Amino acid sequence: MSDILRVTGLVKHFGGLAAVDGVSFAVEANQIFAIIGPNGAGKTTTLDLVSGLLTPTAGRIEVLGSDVSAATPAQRCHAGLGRAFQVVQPFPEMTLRENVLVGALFGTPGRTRADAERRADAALELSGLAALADVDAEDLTLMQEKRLEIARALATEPSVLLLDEVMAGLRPAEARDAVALVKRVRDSGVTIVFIEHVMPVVRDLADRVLVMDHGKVVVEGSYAEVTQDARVIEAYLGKEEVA
Amino acid sequence: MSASTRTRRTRPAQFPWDLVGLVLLAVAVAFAPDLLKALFGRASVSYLSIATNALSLSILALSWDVLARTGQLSLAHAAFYGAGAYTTALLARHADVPLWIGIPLGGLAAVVFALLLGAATLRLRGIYFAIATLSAAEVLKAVVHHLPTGIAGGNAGMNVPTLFRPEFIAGQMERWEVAFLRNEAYFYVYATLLCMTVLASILVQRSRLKHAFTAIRTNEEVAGVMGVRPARLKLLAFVLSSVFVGMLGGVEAHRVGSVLPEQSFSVSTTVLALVTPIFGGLYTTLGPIVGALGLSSVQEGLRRVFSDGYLIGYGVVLVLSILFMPRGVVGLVGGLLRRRGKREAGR
Amino acid sequence: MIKTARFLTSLALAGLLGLASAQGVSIGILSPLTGGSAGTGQAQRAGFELALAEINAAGGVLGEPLRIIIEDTQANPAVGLAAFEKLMTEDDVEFIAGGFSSGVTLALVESFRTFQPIVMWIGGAVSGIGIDGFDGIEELIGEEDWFFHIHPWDYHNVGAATAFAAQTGSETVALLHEDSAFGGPGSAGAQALLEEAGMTVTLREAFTSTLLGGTGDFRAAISKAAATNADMLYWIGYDSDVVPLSGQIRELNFRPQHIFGAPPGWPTEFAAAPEAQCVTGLIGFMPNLTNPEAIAFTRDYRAMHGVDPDNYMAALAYANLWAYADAINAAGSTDQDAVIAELEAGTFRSPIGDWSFEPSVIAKHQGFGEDLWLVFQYQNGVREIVWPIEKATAPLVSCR
Amino acid sequence: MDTTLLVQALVSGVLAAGLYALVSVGLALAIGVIGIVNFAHGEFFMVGAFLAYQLFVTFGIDPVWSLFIVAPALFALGAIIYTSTIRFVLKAPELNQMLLTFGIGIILQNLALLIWGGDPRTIAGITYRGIGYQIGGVSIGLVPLASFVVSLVLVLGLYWMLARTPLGRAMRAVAQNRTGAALVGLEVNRVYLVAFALSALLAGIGGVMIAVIQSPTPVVGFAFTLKAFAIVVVAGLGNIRGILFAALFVAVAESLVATLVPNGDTLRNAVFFAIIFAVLIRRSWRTA
Amino acid sequence: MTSVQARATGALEVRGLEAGYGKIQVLWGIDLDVAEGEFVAIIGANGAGKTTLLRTLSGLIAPRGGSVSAFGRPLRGLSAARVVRSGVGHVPEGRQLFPLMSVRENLDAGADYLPAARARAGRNRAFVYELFPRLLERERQLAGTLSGGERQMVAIGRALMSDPRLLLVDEPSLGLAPALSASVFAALEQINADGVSVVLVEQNVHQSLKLADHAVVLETGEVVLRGTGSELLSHPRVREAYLSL
Repeated sequence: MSDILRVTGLVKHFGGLAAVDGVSFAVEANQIFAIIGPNGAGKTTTLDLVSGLLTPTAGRIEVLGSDVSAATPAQRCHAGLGRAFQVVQPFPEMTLRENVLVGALFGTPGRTRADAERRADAALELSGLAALADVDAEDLTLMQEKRLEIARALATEPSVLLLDEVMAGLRPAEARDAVALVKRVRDSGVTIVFIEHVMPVVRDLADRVLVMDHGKVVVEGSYAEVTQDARVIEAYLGKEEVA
Repeated sequence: MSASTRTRRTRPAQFPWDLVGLVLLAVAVAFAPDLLKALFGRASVSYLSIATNALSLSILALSWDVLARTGQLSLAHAAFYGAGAYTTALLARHADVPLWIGIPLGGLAAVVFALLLGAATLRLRGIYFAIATLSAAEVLKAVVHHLPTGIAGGNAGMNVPTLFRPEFIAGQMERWEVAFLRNEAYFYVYATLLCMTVLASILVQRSRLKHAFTAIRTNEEVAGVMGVRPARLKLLAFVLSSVFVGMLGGVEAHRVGSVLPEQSFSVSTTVLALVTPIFGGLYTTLGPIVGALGLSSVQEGLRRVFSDGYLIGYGVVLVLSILFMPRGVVGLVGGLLRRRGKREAGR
Repeated sequence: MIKTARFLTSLALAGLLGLASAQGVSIGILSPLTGGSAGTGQAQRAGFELALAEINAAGGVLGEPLRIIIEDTQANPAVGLAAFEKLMTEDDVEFIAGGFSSGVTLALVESFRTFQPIVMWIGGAVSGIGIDGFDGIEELIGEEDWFFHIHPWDYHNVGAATAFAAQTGSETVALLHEDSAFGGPGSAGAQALLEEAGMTVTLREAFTSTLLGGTGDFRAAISKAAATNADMLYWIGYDSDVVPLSGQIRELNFRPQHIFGAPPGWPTEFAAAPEAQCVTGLIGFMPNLTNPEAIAFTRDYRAMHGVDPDNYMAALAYANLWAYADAINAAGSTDQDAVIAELEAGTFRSPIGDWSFEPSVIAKHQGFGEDLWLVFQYQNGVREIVWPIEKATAPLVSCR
Repeated sequence: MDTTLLVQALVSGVLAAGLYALVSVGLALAIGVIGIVNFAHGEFFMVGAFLAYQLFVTFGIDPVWSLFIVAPALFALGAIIYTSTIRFVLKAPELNQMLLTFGIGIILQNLALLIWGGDPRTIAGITYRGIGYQIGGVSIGLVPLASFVVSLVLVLGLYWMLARTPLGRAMRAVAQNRTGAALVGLEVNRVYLVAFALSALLAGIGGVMIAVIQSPTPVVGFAFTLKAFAIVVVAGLGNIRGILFAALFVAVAESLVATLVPNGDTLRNAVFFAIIFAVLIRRSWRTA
Repeated sequence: MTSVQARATGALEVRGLEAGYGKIQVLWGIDLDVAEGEFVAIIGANGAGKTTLLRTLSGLIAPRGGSVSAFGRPLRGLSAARVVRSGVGHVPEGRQLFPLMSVRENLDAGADYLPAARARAGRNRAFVYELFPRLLERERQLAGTLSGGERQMVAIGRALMSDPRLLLVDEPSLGLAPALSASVFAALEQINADGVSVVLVEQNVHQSLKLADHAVVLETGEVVLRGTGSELLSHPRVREAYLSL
């Protein structure tokens, strides 16, 4: 059992507010690991801390056994962390292929241009965007942007892919495609950590589920375990539902 | 979904327009002096000087643009220029360093300053970055001004020997031909420097750096998450952006025969470095050059027609250009071509 | 308003002039017409234009109307270089006049030497003599046969100022100077000469001129000068420094016996300002000079331009063009040797009086030297000439 | 060092801060409220100076009174420039806005050159330029004191206006959140127009002061613009109180260095920009 | 399920509304009626167009087609600044407060630029403080320093200061602890009880359906379900997709 990502005692204060307050978890290789919780629970902040966009107030982050707590986002990317954002952030002045190429070229050091282009195309293919490769990213629909978000992260060849609500807003059919996509990605050997609101998706995908509320871990376990947990129901549905 | 997305025509095999353009530019400048001489005779002397000034502006503008591609809007280009000019002048004065070494060393001095400045300003964005670089440039100007007179001449500045003295090349020819030879020599030096700058710009645009620079400019955080190292690449852009301007400062110090704090570190150098690429078209190799040639022509044309107030016309051109071609000359022309392309494709 | 009118006329004439035949003699002029030094350039142009009108009214040069072609140098060396070459190769002039700014002049040295037209230059006062490791204009091209310099050299300026200072009876002098190629070397020379003349320089302090990025707060420098309690305050700066310096000297209650300034020119309306009272200044020409040439020049200048010729550059430009006209007419051709001979031999008219070229320390042909300079004093809203004594219109008064 | 000299340096520095703050505060309105980096701000300043001069020469109006003519005139000029140009580039990239305002600056500067020529002008017949009150060997100049007081009143007035009046709140609202401003019934464009015109007005008043203190020339605004930009940025966009402190700090530092160091006046710009640079860099590395 | 009938005296009448951003169309022909005094909930997944709908209604986005009228007056083509004058208040996504202004200033800004509302500012402010006593305690505090729940209260309060007859509310419970979001919902209920029509967009489907007289479900820019709150609460499709049950 190898923990591919291990987070210990993660804390982040914004001013006086503890957005993330002592979060610890470990993700095993080839798992699909879900982080759920109400809005404002600190899920996205946790991903920002893991991917290096924020500097933690305290805590330790290890990827494949090496400590990356002090590393820059780029170094963490090279260490094997990929990240897709909740608020889709394509580079609008570039085509889709170029967007993905950024990840392919820089995500893994020392790659040749030809190799990177091949991987970029593969990532586009996997994400179902191959036909749109030469479209400018500013011309995309939300759906396509979300796929692009995944493709770009995949092109960096991550060991762990951090997905932040990439399925939000998808129609049921699309969500099914997306679930299949995530499974395909996992089957290609990538460990996945994702934040999700749509519970059926979590149910279909997650091997483990971490529930957060108010910056703290409420419970961690299988989907079945956590959905039975009274604290989770309270966090989600409010007290009256429990009562 | 895909039905609603307009798929642009698939990309044809990349024709290396940029490299062909560089070769054409090189060929054009190689023959330009002789062509001017054949066409205009004596007048070619002053046309060459005007052209050299336009080349100078092109180098300045293109260098600025290279840095701007990473989203860093520098107001320190006068300092790069001045650092190069003074270094070259100091080496010539105190160490008799041959100019062919002194000028690259001027470029190196600019790079050293740029790296220090770049490292200090890594965290600054937008106008904060701009004002910090402006401040650094003003401080460097003051430092140079206050170096002991015996070293850098203080407020009186220093003489700088000219690169091409007519004594060396004057034979039994007419005076204007001697002047032509000198101007031609300078023109070639500037043209070489421009070709080097263009080559650097093209190499950036053709390599993975283009994507990295654009990514950093658009969203530095996302770029970082995708493995781009913003700090390192921003410093690289600083190097590329300063080296040719520093050399330009060195060459120009020789051409005009002196360095003076006010002259070598003039804020107007910085302003021109910024204005020209915006006018021509940002983040391209062609834009800044088109901008430099365009603005030089506009100014020269206006001053030949109106002895008074010609700069009013220049200002009007700038204002109109922003209102009617917000993406610069190159953006406007590019847009027109694309629209025509689409119309034809639609038929 | 007059300038606007002239702008419109120039629009209309621009086309016509282009068509006019280029017969007759043309003189090329380099002046800074835009940017911070535009005031000087415009004064020069006004002087040239008056001389041109008079010369052509008097029959022109070699029987044809004289033509002048003015190019804007923007006080920028690279622009000045191209402008000079345009005059030489496109306009085919054989004579160059005008000039300002050491930077531009230094940039032109090589090109002057290449083309070797006759250059009669009214700017570039930095001789370079006395500055180690720096070659000024006089050192670089002063010995050339074709170079004629009409403006006094820096040591002439300082010499005149020192001579004046010596006869005021001041024993101590505080020296304030702007910190560029104009005031820096000038103040060094001044200190040497003042000490040579037996005076004590209590302070030599630099300031940043409003022309070169200063914000016009000179109180620190003035306070320091005041603390030395010198008999005389001697300052070297630019025209735009006159008002703030003079006002702040009063405001800080600094009352030396003499306040003496040496800017290139004095702002026109300053005479009427109360704080101008008792200020003395070095100047090359004054509208209230009483010699007939000055009276005529001032009258005609006012008629043509609607203002007084307050900037002495106008008078020098006037002298500059007349010297060309007289010498070429005397030579009977534009042959360079003949014209040089006439310039060397001739005596020329100017608002200051008749003058001719003499050698200076290095230069072969120096038009005006110390003798150009007058010292005036603002007395009750009028500029009285107080030095040299033989030209004085009023006695010098003390500020105390 | 003589303590009188030191006190004089402090007094001069404090008084100089007023004008710095006034020029900066106008620019801050343009940058902070509208988000326009106005390279032509110094030219508004210059136009104000020349108008005061012309009113004096033509009509004999003392600058003290011409303030009341120049201020509305510059307000109108600002409104015209906003309506005819600025409003079209509100959403354009910052660089485009810079080029536009730079072009406007060139036009104004060279129009002034055409109309008034390059020679420095003087408002001569005023009696108060050289007046200084001597208190224990330290001099307090009437003009700097008056300009300090007027600047302070204007800056504090602006501060009060922004803090307490509906118009001021409207400006802060559009600056802080355009969407929120629209939702409370503000026509954002109209607020911008007023803010820009007000910015020109403040520059114009600074210009009148400079016409008294110095000589109006076409390039008189330049030195002040650079410094104003730096002060605004260091203070933080939209922070009026910060501008007062920043102006005071740099002006006193300049004055002290100019007084205490030999040839110190020539170090003013170096001191000023070194402080600006240090503050910006330090702040960027501290707030990681 | 389209049992909601258009009523004669509608607070809001939306017909065939189309809108979007740039090249993307988000809303594809929305019909919606809100009666005076009615509480209507809009539910749907992220990206379904709920926020876009509210932004279009309040004039922040210009519609591309269809018609909107409030209290019988057509709103189409009006800027947000004008829409708010017709009595439509908007508590937007992200709150859109003025972070460097105090709570009091934020509230007053809601009334300052509307002559009618200014006249009743005192009364409305008292109502807001009664509704959210917490805001009175924090009257002088800068909005940017408030907690998420307090910000939400200010956003609602500011909209109330414009004296609206119809309030559009976007995700008020976003980021709020359950207790706080409960008090926000209670406040909305009270506002509604006070006679103000409410259109609520909310991810807490449970809460909003319980409050709502009527509700619509939006999917990819279209209304796919309509009904009363309780009808939808027990609708299998809603239970599956949005209640995760």
